[in-house]
Amino acid sequence: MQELINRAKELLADGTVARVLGWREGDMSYNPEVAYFNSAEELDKFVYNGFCAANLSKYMIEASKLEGKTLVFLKPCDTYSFNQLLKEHRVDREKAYIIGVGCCGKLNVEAIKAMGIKGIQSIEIDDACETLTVKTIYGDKTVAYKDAMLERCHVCKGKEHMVYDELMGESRDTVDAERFAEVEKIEAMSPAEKFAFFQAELSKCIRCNACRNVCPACSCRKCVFDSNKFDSAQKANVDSFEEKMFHIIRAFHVAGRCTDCGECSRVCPQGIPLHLFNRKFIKDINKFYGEFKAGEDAETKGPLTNFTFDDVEPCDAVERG
Amino acid sequence: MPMNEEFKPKIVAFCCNWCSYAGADLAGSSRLAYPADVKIIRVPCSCRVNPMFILRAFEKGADGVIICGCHPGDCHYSTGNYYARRRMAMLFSMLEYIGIENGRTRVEWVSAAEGVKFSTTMNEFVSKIQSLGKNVRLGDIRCKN
Amino acid sequence: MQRIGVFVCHCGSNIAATVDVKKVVEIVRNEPGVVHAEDYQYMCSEAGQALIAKAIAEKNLSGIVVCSCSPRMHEATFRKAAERAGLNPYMVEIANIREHCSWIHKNVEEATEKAVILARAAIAKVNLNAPLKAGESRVTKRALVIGGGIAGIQTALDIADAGYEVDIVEKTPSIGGRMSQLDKTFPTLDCSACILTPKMVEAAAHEKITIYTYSEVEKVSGFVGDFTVDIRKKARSVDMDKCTGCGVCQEKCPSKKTPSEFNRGLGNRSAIYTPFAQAIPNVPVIDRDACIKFKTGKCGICSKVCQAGAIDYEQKDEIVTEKYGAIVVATGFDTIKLDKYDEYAYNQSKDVITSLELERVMNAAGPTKGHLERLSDGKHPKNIVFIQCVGSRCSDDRGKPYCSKICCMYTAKHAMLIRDKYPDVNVTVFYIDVRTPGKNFDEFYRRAVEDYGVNYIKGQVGKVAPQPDGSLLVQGVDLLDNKQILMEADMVVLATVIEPDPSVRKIATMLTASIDTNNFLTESHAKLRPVESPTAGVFLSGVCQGPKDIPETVAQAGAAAVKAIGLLAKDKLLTNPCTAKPDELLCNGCSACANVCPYGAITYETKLINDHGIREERRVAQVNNALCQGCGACTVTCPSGAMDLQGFSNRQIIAEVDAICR
Amino acid sequence: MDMFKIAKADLSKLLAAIAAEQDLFVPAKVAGQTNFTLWNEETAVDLDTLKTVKSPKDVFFPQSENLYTVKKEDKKYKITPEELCDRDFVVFGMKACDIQGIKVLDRVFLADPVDTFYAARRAHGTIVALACGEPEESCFCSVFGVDPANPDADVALWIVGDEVCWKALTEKGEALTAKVEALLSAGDEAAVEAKKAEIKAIVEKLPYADLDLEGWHGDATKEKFDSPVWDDLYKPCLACGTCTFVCPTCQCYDIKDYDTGHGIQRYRCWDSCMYSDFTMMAHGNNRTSQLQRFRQRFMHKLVYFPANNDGMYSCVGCGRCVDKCPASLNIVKVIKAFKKEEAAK
Repeated sequence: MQELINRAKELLADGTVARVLGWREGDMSYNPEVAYFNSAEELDKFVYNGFCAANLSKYMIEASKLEGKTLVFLKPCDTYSFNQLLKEHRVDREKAYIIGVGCCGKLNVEAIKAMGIKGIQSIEIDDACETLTVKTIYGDKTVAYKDAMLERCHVCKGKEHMVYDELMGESRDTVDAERFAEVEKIEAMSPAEKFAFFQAELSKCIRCNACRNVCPACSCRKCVFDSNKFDSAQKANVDSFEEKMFHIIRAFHVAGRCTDCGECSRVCPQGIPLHLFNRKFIKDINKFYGEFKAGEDAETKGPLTNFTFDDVEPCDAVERG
Repeated sequence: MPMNEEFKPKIVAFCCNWCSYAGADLAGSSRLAYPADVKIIRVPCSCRVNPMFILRAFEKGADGVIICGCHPGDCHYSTGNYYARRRMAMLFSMLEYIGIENGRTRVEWVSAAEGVKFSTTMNEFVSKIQSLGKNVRLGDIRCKN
Repeated sequence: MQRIGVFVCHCGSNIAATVDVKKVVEIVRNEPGVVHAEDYQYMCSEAGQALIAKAIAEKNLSGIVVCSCSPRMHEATFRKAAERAGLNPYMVEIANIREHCSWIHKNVEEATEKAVILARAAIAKVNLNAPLKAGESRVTKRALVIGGGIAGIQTALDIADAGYEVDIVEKTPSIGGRMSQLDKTFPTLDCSACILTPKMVEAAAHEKITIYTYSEVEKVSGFVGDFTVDIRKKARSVDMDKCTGCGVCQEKCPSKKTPSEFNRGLGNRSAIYTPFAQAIPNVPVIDRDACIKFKTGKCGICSKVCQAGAIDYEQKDEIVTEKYGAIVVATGFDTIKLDKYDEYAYNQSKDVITSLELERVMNAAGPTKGHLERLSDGKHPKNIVFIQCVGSRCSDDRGKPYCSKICCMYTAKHAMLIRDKYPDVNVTVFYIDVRTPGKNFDEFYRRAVEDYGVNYIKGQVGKVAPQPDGSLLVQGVDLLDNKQILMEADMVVLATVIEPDPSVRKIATMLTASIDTNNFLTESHAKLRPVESPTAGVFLSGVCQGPKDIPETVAQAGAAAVKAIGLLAKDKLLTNPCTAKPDELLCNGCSACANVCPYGAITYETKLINDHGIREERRVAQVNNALCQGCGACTVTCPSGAMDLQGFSNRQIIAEVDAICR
Repeated sequence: MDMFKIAKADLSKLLAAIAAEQDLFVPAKVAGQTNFTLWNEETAVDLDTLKTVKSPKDVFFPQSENLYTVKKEDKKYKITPEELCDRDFVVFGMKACDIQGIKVLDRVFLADPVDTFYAARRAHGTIVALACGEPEESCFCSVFGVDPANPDADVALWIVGDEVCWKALTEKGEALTAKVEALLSAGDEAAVEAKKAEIKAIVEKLPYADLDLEGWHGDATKEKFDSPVWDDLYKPCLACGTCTFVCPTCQCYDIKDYDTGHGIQRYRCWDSCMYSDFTMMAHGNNRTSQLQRFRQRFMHKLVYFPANNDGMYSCVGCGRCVDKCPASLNIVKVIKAFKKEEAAK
């Protein structure tokens, strides 16, 4: 972490960048927040640890409008989002100085709390990122790092950064689950079971829009669900359909553009596994139109703005999907 | 709805102006009957059909939605139906995935010369929807009174 | 809120027999926005149209719905009627209660209910209609023809004869194209040069035609009626105005070892050269890669011998910018490289040649002065084997999946010519199928077999093996006799698949004209608009669209010319008003819409946007109304709904959906 | 009033008895998350989770509710107002902070002009509160004078060992007690007092226990509004509505129309000051930047609300925003940031 701070200070000092976009220590050990740093002094509050899960790519949309370059720290998975935004002309490569940072999996405090751990006073992460020592008002606990990781890290896309100016730090292989296993499990259900599953999950939705607003692919200036273009503006969660409409369309709008960064599931206050929508589309796209990784580069045409003459027919897609 | 009342499904058919709408016209001028439950909306091309329209139809009480366009390769705009095909493949697969009965949505390519196919397709689709019954999973309860 | 009039047509008894027309009128009268409703026997009749006009005037209607037959039948009629009555024609919607209702339903109650719903949908839509006005764009009365082969020449001549200026851009030093390389043409066996050269001369002499040879299209912008094109005139190193075409420079040029492109590499040419004797213009170019002066700085002989002082080593590429109303692509074809067909020993033996090379061999101006001889040793061949479909109708990636269409006929021609001139030569043809549709084509082929004794074997050749004695061993199979064949040959001729000239890819990109997986340019409609590209104002002539022979090419060239003339004859173009329209405040500038636009109608502009007080530079989509055809692909691709389609807007379609589902 | 008790194992009988005569809302786990839902025999009641994701304010102030329906009959319009709540119900297991939240809502909705929909629900609702057994690190209710050991409701409950102690605190509470008395036995006041002391001891140890509200009051508009602290603070904000929708006191709503195909339903639904179209009016928007919207939320809770309500803050220290903000922002960080700024001055 200190080397990141030092490098950021260097780049600020020599004028390469006008500011730094990173994470600032929170008031608890697990809640660092995204922050801009404009000076060396401010950087003393910079942190980079297992709880710095936020994908900073989306913040680069606004940062691209500022004078001068912004130094941004991107984890391997974040760089896919950055590339995708680049492809869509939403960020300016010239305005970004990207340090690709290593990642050994990011942590989910909800996973720790789900273990029944309450009243957390501090969480210490050992240097090897193997064990968390959790001090609580009800006693101390230890938790395996792996068990507290975000879902996305268990199916990590890989340790490679897709775009960067320089790389710092090592990444760790964290994959210990099959990426499409959950989707396949649902696919195997009967229609009634599928419906019951999604009904239960989506009935929790409070239409807070956190999934949308954190999503680097959902970067519309004004979402259709906020505009009158389709008579679809709705804040209500009046009944289950609203949520289905919202979540299906949201997933559809990012289909072929979603990098599976997992931010939607991370931020959902109701713990809805929103990635199951996106990942279904990714699985179908891979299957029907060939392997495609959104954000792998900033040029390739997306699968839904492309076609071949002998694409699968929709009814066959349903049968085989 | 009383048990013995006949189920009259609401079915929305989006037809592209150049092929399928003309196919429907031909079905009409050939007097090839299909149930009155089917109501056609004319769009320039199947690629004009936004998934939002389909979900909207279900929200407001439709029991089935069918999209008809020119056969692949024959699109008036050369490529429109290719995009429509991908979009609908994705959407339909997603609807099936969240537990919507397979068969409430359909895409069919109908040329201007295929009046018979248009009529057969609509007859088939209506009986499929008849067998699936009322759309309860995608509708908005506020619209059901 | 609109003031809507609804007009329900009886269509005699066509509608009224099954739909209770009066009831429809009574029900729709209460729909929101409806201020007038009536029915009439025949709405499309003059009296019916007068009724509509009267209601528009008296009730001050802002929109009308006609419940009648299909809009494909009478939408135009009612739009015109509305326009005459002072209403914008796009404030008219049709509810199709005949084809989609009365004609297919028997039960009156059911049909009436459906007619009401269809009328409601149309009313809901027209409530959201906005007056639309067709735009106008001017037409530059000049055409560009890309490619100076027979297709390009014929198109240019036809357009020029109609009185319009035409420019031909040809990338080689002379016009003439592939046809100029041919010896004779089937099925009449005319001498190719004899029929082509007069056309070339005519084109060159035509006061309306400007020919840019040794030139390439560099950049295309604009749209139908108003294209701006940059043409790169490559440095010829010879002053076109001064050169007299005497040819002394070519004679004296000491660098004579460059394979001649015109002779398909079978002979050499000098560094300063015209491709062939009848070249137009008859002005040589210096091949700077081969020229000793350009390579070493020494030499300069051509300059010394040129009495006209036309040699200009300092000449630079020149860019000519010109405006055009129409562009015709006539980029032609080439044969594929045979590197992947080792079994035919093309790269190993000089005596295995392609059919196009044979044309040069048989031509009096060719490398052998027209004598049929083996290129390896100059000996007279006794046995010649022709192999058909080399790379054509091929299922793997070595060749092409399509039929080249011309090979069956030119092989019959070659076989016949050889047998005619050299009766001692045995000619064998291996074929998959012999395809001879065309006027006098099958008769021609049968003459080759019956009168000239050409040996046709249905079957494929597996291998051509060069033997130590210089002969070629052909291993094939006779499918009809079901037996293996081993045959000695002195020459093997390969009917090699043709492909669009590779330059077409770049040109298609510049024109935003689509090409298929085989690089052939796509037609706007395969049957009904075969010479028009989906990109408005771009027309297709010759093999760039698909394999064809000379008469077909000439016919298509004429058709393309007619389409171009039809466009150039207009002073202004009316544009379809139902085009895509971006909302700049909502546009993300992501380019998704441009990616799916088949017409290249969407571009991006970075401009200052005032978004409710927030002023910033944004990249936003712009739609060129002259190019947009209104398919709507962009509208669905746009996630924010910034792109909408006029006449079929999101809210209009949703209103129809709502009306039907309620 | 008397202390009663019931064995934890018999709770389901108690709930069934309550539900026999009225609607019953309980915290229950659905798809892994605990929220208040309408009880039935299959409900997975969850009294162990300290905080439901959403506060139970939606029992009284639903996220969406219809106000009236307009139908067209020929060319006439018929307006049918939505009927007011006329059925008694019990909310079982509310925590002290959420009850304080209801008191905040009372200030808004029961003041003139009275919100009849809300008022009807308040009149028909009986609140059975549960003292917080194991307060969590994000809790800071004590800062706002809330005592998690002594919830101020119609009935208060304490879980002591295997027993649940029950004490009615109001007339409504008494009435409810009377209905279920058969299932209750006499409780032990002393044991409950011991439990309360235990809870108090934990509360003192909580990391936010000493959060200082100095400087936040109804007269602080001037000094707080233009502070440069906001410029930096809001930056991570995603403009989602999580904080406002999980909050027990956020009371802003929007009114919209829905076309059912048979008529128009005019309904209201929660709004969020974090949303870009919050308080959008014909002329545009009062708050054009996220900074302004972000500031609005905290100024409202800590300055504007106390200014209009005798110093009462409209934050109750439940800590849900601390737990749920996707950008790790929250009211505590705001208060601390200003504290630091003032200290620096």
